Amino acid sequence: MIEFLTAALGFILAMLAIGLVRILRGPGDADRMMAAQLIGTGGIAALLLLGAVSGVSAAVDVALTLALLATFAAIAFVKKGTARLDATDHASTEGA
Amino acid sequence: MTTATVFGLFAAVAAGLGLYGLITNPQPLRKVLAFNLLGSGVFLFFGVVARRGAAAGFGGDPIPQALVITGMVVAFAATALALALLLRLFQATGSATLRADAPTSTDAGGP
Amino acid sequence: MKLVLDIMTVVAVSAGAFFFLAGTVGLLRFPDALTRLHALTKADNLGLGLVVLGLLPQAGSLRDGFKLVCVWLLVLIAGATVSQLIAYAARRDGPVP
Amino acid sequence: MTVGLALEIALAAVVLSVAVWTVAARDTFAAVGGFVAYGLLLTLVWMRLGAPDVALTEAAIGSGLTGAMLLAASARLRASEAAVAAERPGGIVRGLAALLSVVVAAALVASVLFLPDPAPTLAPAAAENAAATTLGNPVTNVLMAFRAMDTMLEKVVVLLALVGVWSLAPDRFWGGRPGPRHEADPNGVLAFLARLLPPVGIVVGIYILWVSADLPGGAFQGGAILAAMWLLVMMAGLTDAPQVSGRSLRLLLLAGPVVFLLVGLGGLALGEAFLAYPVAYAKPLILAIEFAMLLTIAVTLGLLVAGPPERESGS
Repeated sequence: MIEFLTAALGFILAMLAIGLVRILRGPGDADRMMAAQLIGTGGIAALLLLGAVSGVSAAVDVALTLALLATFAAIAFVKKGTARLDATDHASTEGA
Repeated sequence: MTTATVFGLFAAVAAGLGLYGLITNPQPLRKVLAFNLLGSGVFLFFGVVARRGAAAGFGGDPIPQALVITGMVVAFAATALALALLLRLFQATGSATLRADAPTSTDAGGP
Repeated sequence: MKLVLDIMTVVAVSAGAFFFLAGTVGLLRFPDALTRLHALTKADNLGLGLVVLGLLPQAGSLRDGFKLVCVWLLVLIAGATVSQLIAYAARRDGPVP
Repeated sequence: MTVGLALEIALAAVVLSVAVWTVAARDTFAAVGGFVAYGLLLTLVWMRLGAPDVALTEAAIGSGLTGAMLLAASARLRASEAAVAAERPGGIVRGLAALLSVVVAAALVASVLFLPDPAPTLAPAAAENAAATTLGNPVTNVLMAFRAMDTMLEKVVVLLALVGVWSLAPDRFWGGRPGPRHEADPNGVLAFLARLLPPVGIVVGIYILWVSADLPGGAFQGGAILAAMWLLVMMAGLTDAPQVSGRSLRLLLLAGPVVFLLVGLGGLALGEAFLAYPVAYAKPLILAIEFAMLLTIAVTLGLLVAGPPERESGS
């Protein structure tokens, strides 16, 4: 079972690595936000698998924290990114 | 190769990368970012030392781990202060450069 | 019983990994932002959900299992909201299809 | 073990490529996005290193709060980006910087490879004295008992940083409210999330503090979660940032260090030493300090992210 879960963990890490290409390439801010969102979710999945592999039950607590804080960072990312788009549209400098 | 060695090498490269970014990138915000990268490399180094010191039934030596937790919080406080300074500089001069001879639009309200 | 639980883990985690694959491929290959978002939300909701479902039989205690489900619910709520906000940004960003 | 090792190398490679991106990216906003992803993946590394306490801290502070703060700053500084980016140093400087970085990294590599064997460790000493506090989590023991002085001064450092940030406010805004007022659609999705998530987040934050006696957790990690929930409500426009001259706010900011100091002085008065807990009351005293600190840390971290006052107190 450990081997299978490790393999699944490796697979999800590989998916994350490929998803990173979107952050690199863009082209738009929206694509970067999506990639960041995918990395957040995939990171949580990887963390849960890692906890199961190494038998550390505290991994679930870390995953809970990560779920809350990754959401917070994602909201900040999207909100600032959107504000930035607005700023380009209307030539306003308000960084909400 | 052990877990500690793999992540030890990783820590060394991350620290080097952070140092390079800190020196070469002209934007202060990117310098702050690079400094955090450098810091994360140093913290990981502590983590490696903690991992190698696993004994007495603990997964790692708790003392370096506690030092890293303290370090991360202090790094956060320093980053917050650096960003506030940077934003104030931008507000006061209209640019965010660290060059000494940079032209300033006004000298209003600089603390 | 142990075998049944293990089989459930293998099936569910594999299915979850598949949805992560689908989401990633969609993110890379789909032509515009909104279709990419469509692919992404599958990875978010189903991918993580199935991984959590697969890990439930391996959870050490009832409390750990409960927390696992909580993680999934949190990500579900947050993912739905963030996706809406991203869609708004995408509409501004690119040409409307 | 070879499967595990391959996994670790793959993980290190992925995280490292994100780090390269953070340094090399042209667009600052994208680089900061990369940094948030880097912090998130670093949490996995800390878990793999067997340090869940540090993983929690990295997840909460290293990636979440620092990331949000950097994102806000980069969105505001965008107008200045192009002009400053043109000041990129010439090839020689960059070459020398690369050389220096390689030398430093090589020195670190050498010190990793030649770390003393067997590794020096204080873990047995920490295990031996754990009975004195009856706490099950060795890291909490170190933070709250064996090196409590460090932890207390760390709180003071964070508070001083906040004073430093506030002191950057222009005179007319002194004592006002930080950041712009966020106007948001009260029926929008963000407002919905900001109503739904904080109750859950508050429970998780207190839970993380509560389990820190025996399992990974702590006041800082819990406080960071509470701060994030507060900032989320502010970002959604459901509440305004507080007036930094408010009396109850100032009291909250001081509660943690003051309780810590009082307990420390109590140890001195009872004859032992500064911060010496009477053995019979060690656990309740530590928990009392941690609860007072949870509130202080949540408010301090939230205000640090919010930045200096930018509006007059009335508006």
